[in-house]
Parts: sequence; structure tokens; C-alpha cells
Amino acid sequence: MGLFLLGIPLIAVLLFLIIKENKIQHAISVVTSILLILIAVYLTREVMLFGIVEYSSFGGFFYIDSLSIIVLDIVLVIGFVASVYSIQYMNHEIMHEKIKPKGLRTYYILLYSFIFTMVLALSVKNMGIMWIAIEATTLSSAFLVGFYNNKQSLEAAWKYIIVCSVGIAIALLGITLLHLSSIGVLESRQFLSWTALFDNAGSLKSSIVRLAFIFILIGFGTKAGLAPMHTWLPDAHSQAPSPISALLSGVLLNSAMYGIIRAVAIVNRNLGSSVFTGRLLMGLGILSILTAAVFILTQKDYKRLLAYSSIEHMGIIAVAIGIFSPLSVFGALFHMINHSLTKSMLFLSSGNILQKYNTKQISKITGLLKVLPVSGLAFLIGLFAITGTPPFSIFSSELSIIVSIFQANHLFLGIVVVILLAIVFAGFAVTLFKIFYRKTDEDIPEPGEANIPGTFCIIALLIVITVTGIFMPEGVKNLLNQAQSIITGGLA
Amino acid sequence: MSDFSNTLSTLILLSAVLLMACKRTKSYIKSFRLQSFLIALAAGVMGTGNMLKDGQFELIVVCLITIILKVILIPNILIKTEAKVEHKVEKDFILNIPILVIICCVLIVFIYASISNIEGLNEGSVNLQMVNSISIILIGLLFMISRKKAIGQIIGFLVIENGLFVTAMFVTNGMPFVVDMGILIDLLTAVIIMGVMVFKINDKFDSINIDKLRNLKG
Amino acid sequence: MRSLVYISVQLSVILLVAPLVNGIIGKVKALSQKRKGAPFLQMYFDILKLLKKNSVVSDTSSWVFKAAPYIFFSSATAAALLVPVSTTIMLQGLPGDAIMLISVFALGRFFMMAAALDTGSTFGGMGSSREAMISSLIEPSILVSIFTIGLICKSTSLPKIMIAMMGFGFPLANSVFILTFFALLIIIIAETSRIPVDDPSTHLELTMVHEAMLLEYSGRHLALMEYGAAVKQLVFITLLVNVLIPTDQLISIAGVGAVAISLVFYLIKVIFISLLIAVIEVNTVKYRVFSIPNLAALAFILAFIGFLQYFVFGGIYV
Amino acid sequence: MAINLASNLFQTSILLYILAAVLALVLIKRDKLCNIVSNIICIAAAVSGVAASIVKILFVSNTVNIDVYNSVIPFVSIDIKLDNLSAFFMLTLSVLVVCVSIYSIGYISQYIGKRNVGLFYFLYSTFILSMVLVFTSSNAMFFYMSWEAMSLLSYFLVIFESEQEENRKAGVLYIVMTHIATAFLLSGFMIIYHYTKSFDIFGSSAAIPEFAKNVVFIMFLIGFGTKAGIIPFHIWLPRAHPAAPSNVSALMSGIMIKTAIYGLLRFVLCYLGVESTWWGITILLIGIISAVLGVAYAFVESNIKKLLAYSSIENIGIIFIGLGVGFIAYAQNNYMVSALAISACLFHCFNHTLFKGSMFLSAGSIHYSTHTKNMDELGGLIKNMPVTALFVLCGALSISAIVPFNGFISEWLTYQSLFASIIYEQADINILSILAVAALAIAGALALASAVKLFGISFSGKPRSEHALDVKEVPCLMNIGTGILAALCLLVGLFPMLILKLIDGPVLSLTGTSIFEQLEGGFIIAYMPMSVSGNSISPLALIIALAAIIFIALLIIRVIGGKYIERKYGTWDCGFEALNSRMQYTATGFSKPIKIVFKIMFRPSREIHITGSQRYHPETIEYALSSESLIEKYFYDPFYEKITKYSRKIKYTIQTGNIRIYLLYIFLAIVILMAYIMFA
Repeated sequence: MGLFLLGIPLIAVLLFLIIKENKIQHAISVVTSILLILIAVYLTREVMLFGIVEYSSFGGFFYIDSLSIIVLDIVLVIGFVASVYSIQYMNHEIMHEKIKPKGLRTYYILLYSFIFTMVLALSVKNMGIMWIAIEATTLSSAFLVGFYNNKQSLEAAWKYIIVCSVGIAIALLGITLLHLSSIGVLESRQFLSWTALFDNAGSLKSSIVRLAFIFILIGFGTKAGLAPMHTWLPDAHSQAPSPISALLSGVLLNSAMYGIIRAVAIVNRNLGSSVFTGRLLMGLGILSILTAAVFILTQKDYKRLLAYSSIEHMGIIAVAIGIFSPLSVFGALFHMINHSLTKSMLFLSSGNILQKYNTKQISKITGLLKVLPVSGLAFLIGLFAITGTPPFSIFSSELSIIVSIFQANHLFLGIVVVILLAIVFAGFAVTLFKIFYRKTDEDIPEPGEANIPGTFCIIALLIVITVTGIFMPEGVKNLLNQAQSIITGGLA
Repeated sequence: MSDFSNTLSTLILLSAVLLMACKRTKSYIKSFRLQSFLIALAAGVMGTGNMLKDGQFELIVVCLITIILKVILIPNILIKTEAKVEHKVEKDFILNIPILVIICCVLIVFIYASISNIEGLNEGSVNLQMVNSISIILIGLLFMISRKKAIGQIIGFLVIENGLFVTAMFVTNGMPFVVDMGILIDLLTAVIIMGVMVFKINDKFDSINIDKLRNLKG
Repeated sequence: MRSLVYISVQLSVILLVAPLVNGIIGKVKALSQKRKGAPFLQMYFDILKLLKKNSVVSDTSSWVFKAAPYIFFSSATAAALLVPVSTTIMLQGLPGDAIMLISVFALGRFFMMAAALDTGSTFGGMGSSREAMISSLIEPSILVSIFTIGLICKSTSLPKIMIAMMGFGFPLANSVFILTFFALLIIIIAETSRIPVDDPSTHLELTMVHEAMLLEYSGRHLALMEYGAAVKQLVFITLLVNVLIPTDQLISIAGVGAVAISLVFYLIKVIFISLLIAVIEVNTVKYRVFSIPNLAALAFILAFIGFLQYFVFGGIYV
Repeated sequence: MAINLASNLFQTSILLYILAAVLALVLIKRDKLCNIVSNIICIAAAVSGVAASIVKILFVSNTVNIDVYNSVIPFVSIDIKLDNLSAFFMLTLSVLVVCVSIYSIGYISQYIGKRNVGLFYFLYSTFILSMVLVFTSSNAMFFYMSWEAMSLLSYFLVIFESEQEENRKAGVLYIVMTHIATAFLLSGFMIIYHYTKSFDIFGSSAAIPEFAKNVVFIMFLIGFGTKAGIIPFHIWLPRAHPAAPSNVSALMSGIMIKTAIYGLLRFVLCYLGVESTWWGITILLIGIISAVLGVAYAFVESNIKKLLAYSSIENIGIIFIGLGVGFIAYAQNNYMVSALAISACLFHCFNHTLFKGSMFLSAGSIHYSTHTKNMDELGGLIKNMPVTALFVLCGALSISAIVPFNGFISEWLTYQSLFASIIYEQADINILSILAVAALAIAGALALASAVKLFGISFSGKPRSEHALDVKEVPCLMNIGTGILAALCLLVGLFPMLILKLIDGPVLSLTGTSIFEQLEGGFIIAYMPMSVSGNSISPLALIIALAAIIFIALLIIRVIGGKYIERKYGTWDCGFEALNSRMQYTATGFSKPIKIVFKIMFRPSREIHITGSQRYHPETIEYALSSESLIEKYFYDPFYEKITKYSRKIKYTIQTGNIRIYLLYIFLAIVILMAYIMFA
């Protein structure tokens, strides 16, 4: 059953290869994403019941535990939203000759291979394969970034693929070293299997593990957009089509972060303390938040702005992982979810804005609430949500992260984080709020929502992030706690 | 056996340095080909060794694939691309060659220093090969930093991959087979995609000098 | 019953003596200028005459203009109830203390300034804006000096302060009180708009402050305004003399005689102070409006040093 | 019994506010209905709020706990407790809300059809609700949430009329400053949590070491002080308060800035328990500066609402003086004085709410009928708007602390607390206290001047522009709203003991000393210090005396002067015939002397443009006078410029757009981390 998770996207890709009719392609993509959602629901239930889902077929590479199911669900939900949103969005682009009608096919093929690779990365036990899948995500999304095929997007795509491939290559070095440290501990058939490594973490060669972690951190960190390896991120996010930006920052970053988390779990268990990883992660995390804060203060392009805020949130998550207390890890996972939902909502609504005004310049936009009553409002609320104002979900997760920092006696760090978050908010306020104000004398594009299904997705996401700020179902809580205990289990 | 592989890995490192010393696109594609050939050779030798020992043929397959991909296919693709997109011969590197080479040597020394106080990596052949392969990776990165042309970047990336491969092969005596295959396929796709992009870049910017790609900043 | 007696004595004394002070000052000035000058009682005549006259009211003005004189006068008179002229009869007429005294004066000032603006004449505006400046400059010194005295006497209500001061015999022997005395003197000059702060006898628009505000008034309104100003002036003088130069401790007998004697003492002191003021008026010239701050600063510094003398450098009575 | 009553009433009011918000959204399309319905509900809610808090203070000794919601998410919960302090502020809020809501029915009617009234009332009622929750939350995190909500909603209300450029600027400045301040609050709470491991506001702070307490105090001072608008964190206030619609300005100036006072009392006094005297000294100092500078800036303003906003800064300064004295005394275990000072501070909070509320509402009325806030365009309104004029007069008298209005009572108490706080031994605090006295005096005098200016320039004289020409009196609902507040100003001034009785509860629970026993009589306040005799005042007696004197005066004059005969005639024009309204004194001219005297503060600069051929017979003369705020010029502006400049610089030096640099970053990262391994 779970293997369909990998099968369905591939089938979809094949179908897209055959079918030329745009409408049918839309239909297929929606159906596929719905199927995926269903499977995700099934798997989530399984995991909630049994904790782990494994199949012996294909050498038992398929492995899902509560950690991966969380990220997986994010992937599939965002994927679904993106695919629904894409229908009108792509039609609009075709209508305005941004892309050729044939382009749609390529788009869907790449989109679903992208989703496939991410699902693969999240559903395997073997870290080597995980690495391959993550590398593959870069390759499959490179052309999506450069989809508009103009100067800027090509440049973004080139930077994206070069920087990320290099980074990922470094990560492979790390994994190789991890493998090296496990030679003699594991027998050859469990080589690189995460569970095996984790269970026998105690007997790995610590010194090599340390070195390995550095490379893994830098490698996956590049993909997760931690400073100073973040440089590809704003370009790619701002140039990609909006649904893709949503996927990139809502999903891709998370799956890279997932790789780091897996590694951290092993390393900490091996070293018996989180000091070493903590230092590195907190360092990079703070650096990322700082960078984001500085870059947001005077940003002119709203998609870049959102991209930098993704860097900031990745930084927060990194800090939380660095703290590595149950509360902080819980917060980190919760924050992953919230960030993906909120940020993809923002990118989708920014897509609407882009298609209305067709400019990315903040200064050229006024009277948004009048022009886009729904998605404009969603965008406004989303901005407050993303900057961590109550009662939205990001606030709750940031709250538990900050509290955990203070619990872990990092008073100074905590205060710095709090102040930096405030500065980021200030940056948003100074740069972005002006687009909502109405100047009576300005001429604005004719009001009205273009992308109705997309707007419904946006509203749905908005409701979710608002509700989860105050209320969280027991099941989710348990799931998060399971995942948290898997990660921190080594030190418990 | 081991000293043979030591020699080979050192040679590979030297080929990387040689690559760094190349001025022209054609010449560094050639030296990349040389490096890949050396790697294939090493793989072949070790593969036969394993075969005789305990009938593992994986490395041999890897060796063959390496020869097909890295020695024949990819360099040809690159040469063709280069021939298509190259209009005029222009200076490609930012620092001049001797300085680059010196930087490489410093880098190698640094890596030696940092590796050799990590127990588990600091005895005998492992140490040497570890140092060599990591140096190869970093030299590849340095190569990417130092070259202005898109092709140069691709080559650099390939050198990094070679370095990884060498690490995997010498230090850990080969990753699991699936992983190796996957890596190679990924590599191929990556190079193809990059190649395509080089074409696109060339006809948008009518040059493959990536210093022209500076519209997105801030 | 006794409080009624007290109130009537208090009011009658203040109301009767108030115009006399102006008379004395005017006379002294005239003599100093080798003139015969108006009789001492001139102001009484003026008031009576003004009361009999009809009044001209600007047609831009509103009820504020007509209400102001009554409120100003009554506030000044009510203030008179807070500053006993004699400590030999029951003290508290009206429950209230020095802070309330200032606030009561503020009530009067508020309506005077508002009325000045009410006619829409430029002089009125100028007068009230200058009044605003002077009062805000002088206010701190009033409170600081009153606080200094009050703190020494452990109360802010004036009658109690007076009682306590009587215990000190002749307070002016003490540096603290000398400083406060001069501070209060400057305050009186400023508050009652006399030279060098303001010239009561001018009608040159560049110099006048108090007069500018009364410019539109005539008839009974003017009378009330002038009278109120006189009462205010006497209240300040009373405050000064009865607090800093207490004499009632000299009276050995009790009863009505005592009251009479203390009132005589009081009159002597008042006359003395009015002579002092007159002398100052004669011997100084009016300052520019924008050098008044220096005078105010002087007053504040005197008061402040007085406070420091006692509470920081360590005074005598603890 | 009483406790249930209190809690039920309180819950009713909260639910009603929620109901109002919901209905506002439901009726978002039907402006008229929405306007009436939500206001009526708000009034009902506020009335029950008043009832609840009065019942709580007078009849319930222990705190009232309301329902608690605990979320699964850690630290997210709703805990509400109503103790005396909360109840008192709740009372203040509710009283104001009643009047403002009555007023709004009339005031908002001008927006019907032009703006989204439903949205306005949603924001309005949620804003009030958030303040209620700020006053009553018993969990630091929930407090923080309500605080954030309050700031956010008020921000939306500030930019409600966002088409004017300055409103937008004001909004951004406001939200940025308040949010950064909130970050300080959050850090403070977190430090507390770090030591006590709990967010309970009513818990004990014994576990917190001395040093940490000092740090927390500073954080709270910055955090709350910014909201209170103390100088130098005030610059948002005079921009944001005028920007909002006047009924909202009344709420913001009237009660929102008091949340900061509540916060300081609640967290610094109740929770931390004032540890060292320098806390109080700092607050006292800030109070002095804010009082003087605030009123000085108020006096030179020509925009009515800006003037009132600056005067709010002044009043906050006065409140801070009381607070500071209270803290100092508390730290010296001199609870008697502390109680007096704190009750002065609370009383002034209450009074300021009343008169500033009424003043802002009147300013709204003026704007409603003249469509301008600039005094230099007004004049002569008293003829067409007599009722509003009366209310403004009351407000002006209370603002300038004149008997028998309420402003005087609280200033009197403040003076008394300063009086009591000067003890022979401690020199430093004595100097500070006497300076505070001087500051209060000058603030009082300047406040009077500004009040006269506000009343005189805009209501009397001749109309200065066509705005003020044929104006109409505002609808009676608006006047009722303002009138209640104005009447309360007078009543509280005459019968202060009623309020002091209510203040006694919180003060007793704060300092453990009841001031009420020190005060005697129903109508006479007599405060007995430890020393020999009491100082007593009686506004009622005074007003009777005044009335009597006026009556007698009238009689005597009637007897002497006979019947009153008056002759209407033009204002004296020096014989120069054509006296016109443009020759009157303007608001700018009125404040010129002070401006010149205090050059150092205002930095006045003027520019004169003369057109026409001859120098002495010009055709037109343009005279522009501008003054600048030092703090902005020398602190905020350079700060902002530096920040943006460096941010840009860094942006383009890091994100150069050259991919080789990006790769270099990765390379360096690797090298550095390997070096870290090598040496660590």
C-alpha cells in the first residue's frame, strides 16, 4: 500500500508524457495529488498505531516512522495545494504567453518528478539513497526554477543547481565518512541504514563521526538554506513560478532539514551529548536569522523578502535542533509544519499579486486590499502570522522554542533571538505594509480574484494556521512527541 | 596492493592539481579525462582484487561504467558543447596559475594537518588516501571558484564527484552497490542538465562567462 | 458662629486694605517723581465710579467675557480665606492649603486669559500669551518656597505653618528664610504685574501684560478685575508677612484686644512691604519681556538654595 | 455570593464584547444597523464591567478566578483572575467605554457608506476586549498575547483612514516601536521563567537573583514605557493618537497607555517587589522629564489632537512621578508614603482617563463639524457649538488641575506624597523630589496655558477660516457621551472620597497599608501625615464659597451701580477701521514667547517669503515657523539612517550576484569548520 506513494507519481509522470490535452493534464495532476493525500492519511494512521511502517520488498528500503511521516504529510499537503493552485495559475500564464501551451506538460512532469524525489527522500531507510533522492530533488526542480526561461530565471536556475549540487556533494562526503566509521560495526547488508547506524551509534568511531557531521551539516545546510550557504535561495524562490516557490520553501527546505535531523540524532547518540552539534547548529542558526534580519530591513522585492524570511525560520529550527531538549525538538518539528503552511500560503497569494500587478517591486503596489479582497487580506494576515504574532501557529511554536532556549540556560542567546525576531518584524512592517494602504489618486488594476480554486486553498491554509495556533489535536501532539522521542531518544 | 592504490590516489590528486594548472577549456577537459581514467584503472585493479578474494564483481561494473561515462561520454559532451558555444577564446581564470597551484599545496597541507589528529583516520594508508581524496574535493571546489566559464564549473563539479568516488572506493572499499549506481546516474543527469543550461545561457547571454550572470543581487 | 466671625473679619480686612496698598505705592512713586500724586484712597473712588458706569462689551465676545470678572474676583477673595490675617482667632475658614491656594489663583487666571482671547483683539491675545509665559516661569519658585517652609513646619496648610513659624521667634534671622523671603518678594512682583516685570501704569501695547488683558473691559467688569487684582496682591503680601515675619507671638493678652493688636501689627507689616515694593518700583526700570526669565530663574534659584540649605546641607531646626 | 455575582458580571461583559465583534462582522454590509447594534452591546458590556469591578473591589476580598482554557500546545492557555488592581483598571476602562460608545453612535455615522463600518466595529470591540484581557490575565504568556493583540488592533485602528500619508507613516512607526518594545517584555518574561520555571503572574519571585531582577526591571521599563509614551520612547504617540478616529484616540489616550502603568504596578511592584531604590529614582526622573517636555511640546502645537496627545505624555509623566515616589518609599519599607503615592498615581490614571477622554471626544466633535484639526483655522465656535464649548471648558479646567475639577485632586495627592517623601536624612532623593515639585508646578502652569490656548483660540474670537464659519452643533448622542465624562470630571472633583474608596482596595493589596484611614470625612479630604497636623482641602466648600461671594458681589454691585446696562460695540481697533479676523492672535503666535524662552528645546526656525517689488510695501508675506524635536533629530533619525545604510551595504557586499563568491562561502565554511575540529 505504502509503495503506491512512490508508484503513483511515477505513473502520473508517464501519463503526462503520453497526454497532450491541457485540461486532462490538470485533471490528472489533481487526481494524483488527492490519491497521494489519501495514502498519506492511511500511512499516518498506520504510524500512529504501530509507530513504524516497513515493507520487506526491494530489500526493505522503504521505511517510515513518525518523524518522516510528519515531513511527508507536509510534502503531500503542500503538493496538493500547489497542484490545485497551478491550474488557474498556469492557464493564466499560458493566456498571457508567459509560457507555451506545450510548456504545461513539461511543468507537470517536472513537478511530479520533484514530488516523487522528495517522497523518496523521506521514505527510505538507507542514507545513501536518501542522499541520492535529495540530490535528485535539485535536478528535477532546476528546470522548474528556470521555467520562465528568461535571463533572471536562467541565472537563478544555474546558481541553484551549481551551489546545491556542490553542497550536496559535500554531504555525500559526510555520509561516506559515516559509513567509514561504521565499518566493522555493521555487517554489509545494513550498511548506511539509518536504523542500524542509530542503534549502534554508541560503537561508531566518534572522531570520524564528528568530521562526518561537519560535512553533512554544510551539505544539507546548503539545501536547507542556512547562512552562509543560503545564497541560492532568494534567487531561486523569487524566480520560480509561485506554486514552485511554495513547494521549494515549504517542502524542499524541510526535507533537507530532515536529513540534518537524522544525522544529528546519530551523532548526538554517538557522542552522548548535544554540545558539539549544538554549537554548530546554534551558530549557523543565529547567523541565518541575523542575515535574514539584515536583508529584510531594506528589501524591495516581495518574493525575495519571503525567501529571506524562510532563511530566518530555517535558522530558528536549526537553533531549536541545536538546543536538543524534548521541548525544543517538539517546537522545531511543530515550527516546520507551521512554517511550511504559512509560507506556502504567502507564496501562493504573492502569486496572485504577481499576476494582478505583474511586478515584484513592492514600491509599485498599492491598494492591495481593494484589488484582491480575499488573497490580499490573507497575505496581510499571513505576514503577521509569519512574523510570529499571536494567535497564529508560528507564534506557538516559536514560543516553545524560545522557552526551551531559556530552559537550556542560553539566556543571552534567547534574548538575541527575541530581539532579532522583533527586528525581522520591523523589517516586514517598514518594507511591506505600504502595499495594503489605499492611495485614492493611484490607478490600480481592476479588482477581483482571478484564481478562484487557488484562493480557496489559501483560505483553507489560513484557517488551519489560525486554528492550530490555539488548538492542537491530541493525535498530532502524540505524533510530534513520538518523533521528538525518536530524535532525542539517544540522549534519554 | 595497498601501496599501489596509494600511488594511484596520489596520482589522481596530482592530476587534480594539473587540472588546476590548465589554462584552456580543451586542456582541462583533457586532464579531467586523464583523472577519470586513473580512477577507472584504480577501480578495475581493486575490483579484480576483490573478485579474486571473494567474488565481488561490483567494483568491476563500476569501473566499466566509469570508463563509459567519465572517460568517454561526458568529456565528449563537454567538448561538443564547448565547440558549439565558444565564439572567442578568452581568459578564464581570475588568479594566475602559479598562485592557484600554491593555494592547492597549502590546502593539501592544511587538510593533512586537520585529518591527521583524528584517530581512525590517522593511521597509514587510510590517512594518505583520506587526505588525497578530501584534497581532490576541495581542489575541485577551488577550481569552480577560480574559473569564469560555465564549462569550467561543470568540470569542477565533476572533479568533486571524482573525489567523492575516490573516497568511497579507497577508504571504504566501495559504497553499497545501489548507492554507487545511484550516484553515477545522478551525476550523469546533473551533467546533462548543466550542459543544456549552458546552451540556454549561451543563447540568452551570448556568452558562457558566468560573471555575466549578475542580475540577481541583494 | 466663631468661624463666621473669623470669615467676616478676614474678608473685611483684606477687602478694605487691598486698594490701600496700591494707593500707598502710587503715592510713593509720585513723591519720588516730585509730584503730589493721587490721594491714598484713590482706588476706592475709582472702583465706586466704575461700578456706577455702564459697560461697553465687544460684539465678538461671548458669555465667558462677562463671567470672567466675577470668577476672577471671587477666586481672589476665596483665596483670601485661606491666608489668615491674624492667628489670634480661629484659623481655618475654608478647608484648604497652600497648593489649593495656588490652584484657586489658577482658576482666576484661566478665566482672565480666556476672556482676553474672547474679544478677538490682538492686545488680549498678546497679554494672555505673555501672562502664560510669566506664570509658567514663576510657578515653580512659588511651590518650591512654599514647600521649603511647609516642610520645616511639617504641614502645607498656611494657618498651621504660621503657628509653627511663631515658634521660631524671628525667622528672618535664619538664612533659609531670608532666601525664601526674597524669592517670595520677586514672586509677588511678578504675580501682581509690577515693574520690573510689567508696568501697571502703561498702555503702550509693547510693554503691557496685565493691562492688555483688561483692555476691553469697562464699567463694573473693569472694577471687579482691578479689585480682584488688588485683593490677589494683598493675599500674597499677607502670605509673605504672616509667614515669614510672624508677630502674634509678641501678643501676651487674649480676646478681642489681641485680635485688634495683631491686626495693627499686620497693617504695619503690610505697609512696610508695600513701601518696599514701591521702592523697588521706583528704582528699577521695566525689563524686556524676554529678560523676565532671568528674574524668574533668580527667584527659583533663591528658593532652591533655600531648600538645599535646610534639607541637604543640613539646617538648624530639625 | 458576591464573588459569584462579580464573576458572572465579568463573564457577561466579556461575552458581550465577543458578541459585539461577531455581530459587527455579521452585519458588515448593513452599516447603520451595525453602528447602533454593536455600540449598544458595547455599552451593555461596559456597564456590566463597571458593576463587576465595583462589586469586586467593595464586597469581595479574595481574587475572582474565571474559566481556564489549557491548550495541548505548551504554554498556550487562557487564565483570567480579577483582583483589586485589575478591577480598578477594568472600572476605568469600562467607564470610558460607556461614554465613548454612546458618542460613537453619532460620530461614526459620518463614515456610513464611505467606509467599512462593520470592520471598524469588529476592530473596536476586539480592541476593548484585548485591553480587558490585558488587565485580567493571570499568566504571563496570555498577558503577552493579549498585549500583542492590543497593539495590533490599535495599529489597524490607527491606519483606519490610511489615505493620508501621515497616518500611514504614523501606523508604521507605531507598530514598529511597540513591537520592539514588546520584544523587551517577552525577554523579561523569559528571564523570569528561566529562574522561576513558571509563567504565573501571582507566583513568587523569590527564586530570581538580585542582578536578574534589575535586568528584568530595565526590560519592563523599556517595554511598558514605550507603550506609555514616556520620553524618550514617545515619538510614536503624538503621531499615532491623532491619526486614529477620535473615539479611538479617546480610548488609546484614555486607557491604552494606562495598560503600561498597570503592567509596571503588576509586574514590578506586585511580582518582583521593588528591590532597590534606584528603580523608583529612575521612574521618578523619567516622570519629571516626560511631564515637563510633554507639556512644553503640547503648548506649541497648533493641531488640537496633537496637543492633546502631547498632554497625555505630560500626564503619564505626572503618573510616573507618583509611581516613582511610591516605589522609592516601598523600597525603603515606608509603606505609608508608598500607599499615598500609589493612590495618587492610580487616581491620576482615573482622572486622566476622564478628562482626556472627554477632550478627545470634543476634539472629535470639532473635527466632525469643521473638518479641521488645526486651531489656526478655527475660532468663534462657542457661538454655534455652545454645548461642546462648555464640555471643552470643563476638560480644560480639569487638565490644568484647577479646583474644583478632578485633575486638581490627584495632583494635590501627588504633591502631598512628594511632601511626605522628603525626609531630613536622604539628600539625593530630596533634591529629586523638590525637582519633581518644580516640574509639577511648571507642568501645571503650562498645562493651564495650553488649555487656555485650546479653548480660547478655537472657541472664542472671530472665525479664522471658512472651516469655522457656519458650523452646526453635533448630534446630541455625541454630546451626551462627552457630557457624561465632563460631568464626571466635576463630580469626582467635588466628591473625591467616592473614588478614593475604590482606590483604597488596590492600594491596600499592593502596599498592605490603607490610605483611606488617613483620609477623613465625606467631602473634606484631610490627609494626616505622621507629623503634627493634617492638611485638608474641600473643593465642595470652595465652590460654595465662590458661589456665595459671586452672589454677594452681584448684590452689592446691584445696590451701588444700579441696573446693568451694556452697550454692544466692536472690539477696540485703535481707530483703525478695518479690523478683521486675520488680525487676531493665532495659536502659533500665542505660544511664541514660550518657544523663544525655551529655544534650547524647540529649536524654532522661521522662513519668510516676501513677494512684490518694494521691500516695505510687499504684496504678500508668507511666514512659516517650524520647530523640531531634539530626540528625533539627534537620536531616532540618525539611528534609522545608519541602520538602513548599513543594511543596504551589507546586502550588496554579501549577495553580490557572483556565483563564484557563493562557492567561496561554502569553501570557507568547510575550511573553518575543519579548523574548528582540528583545534577543538
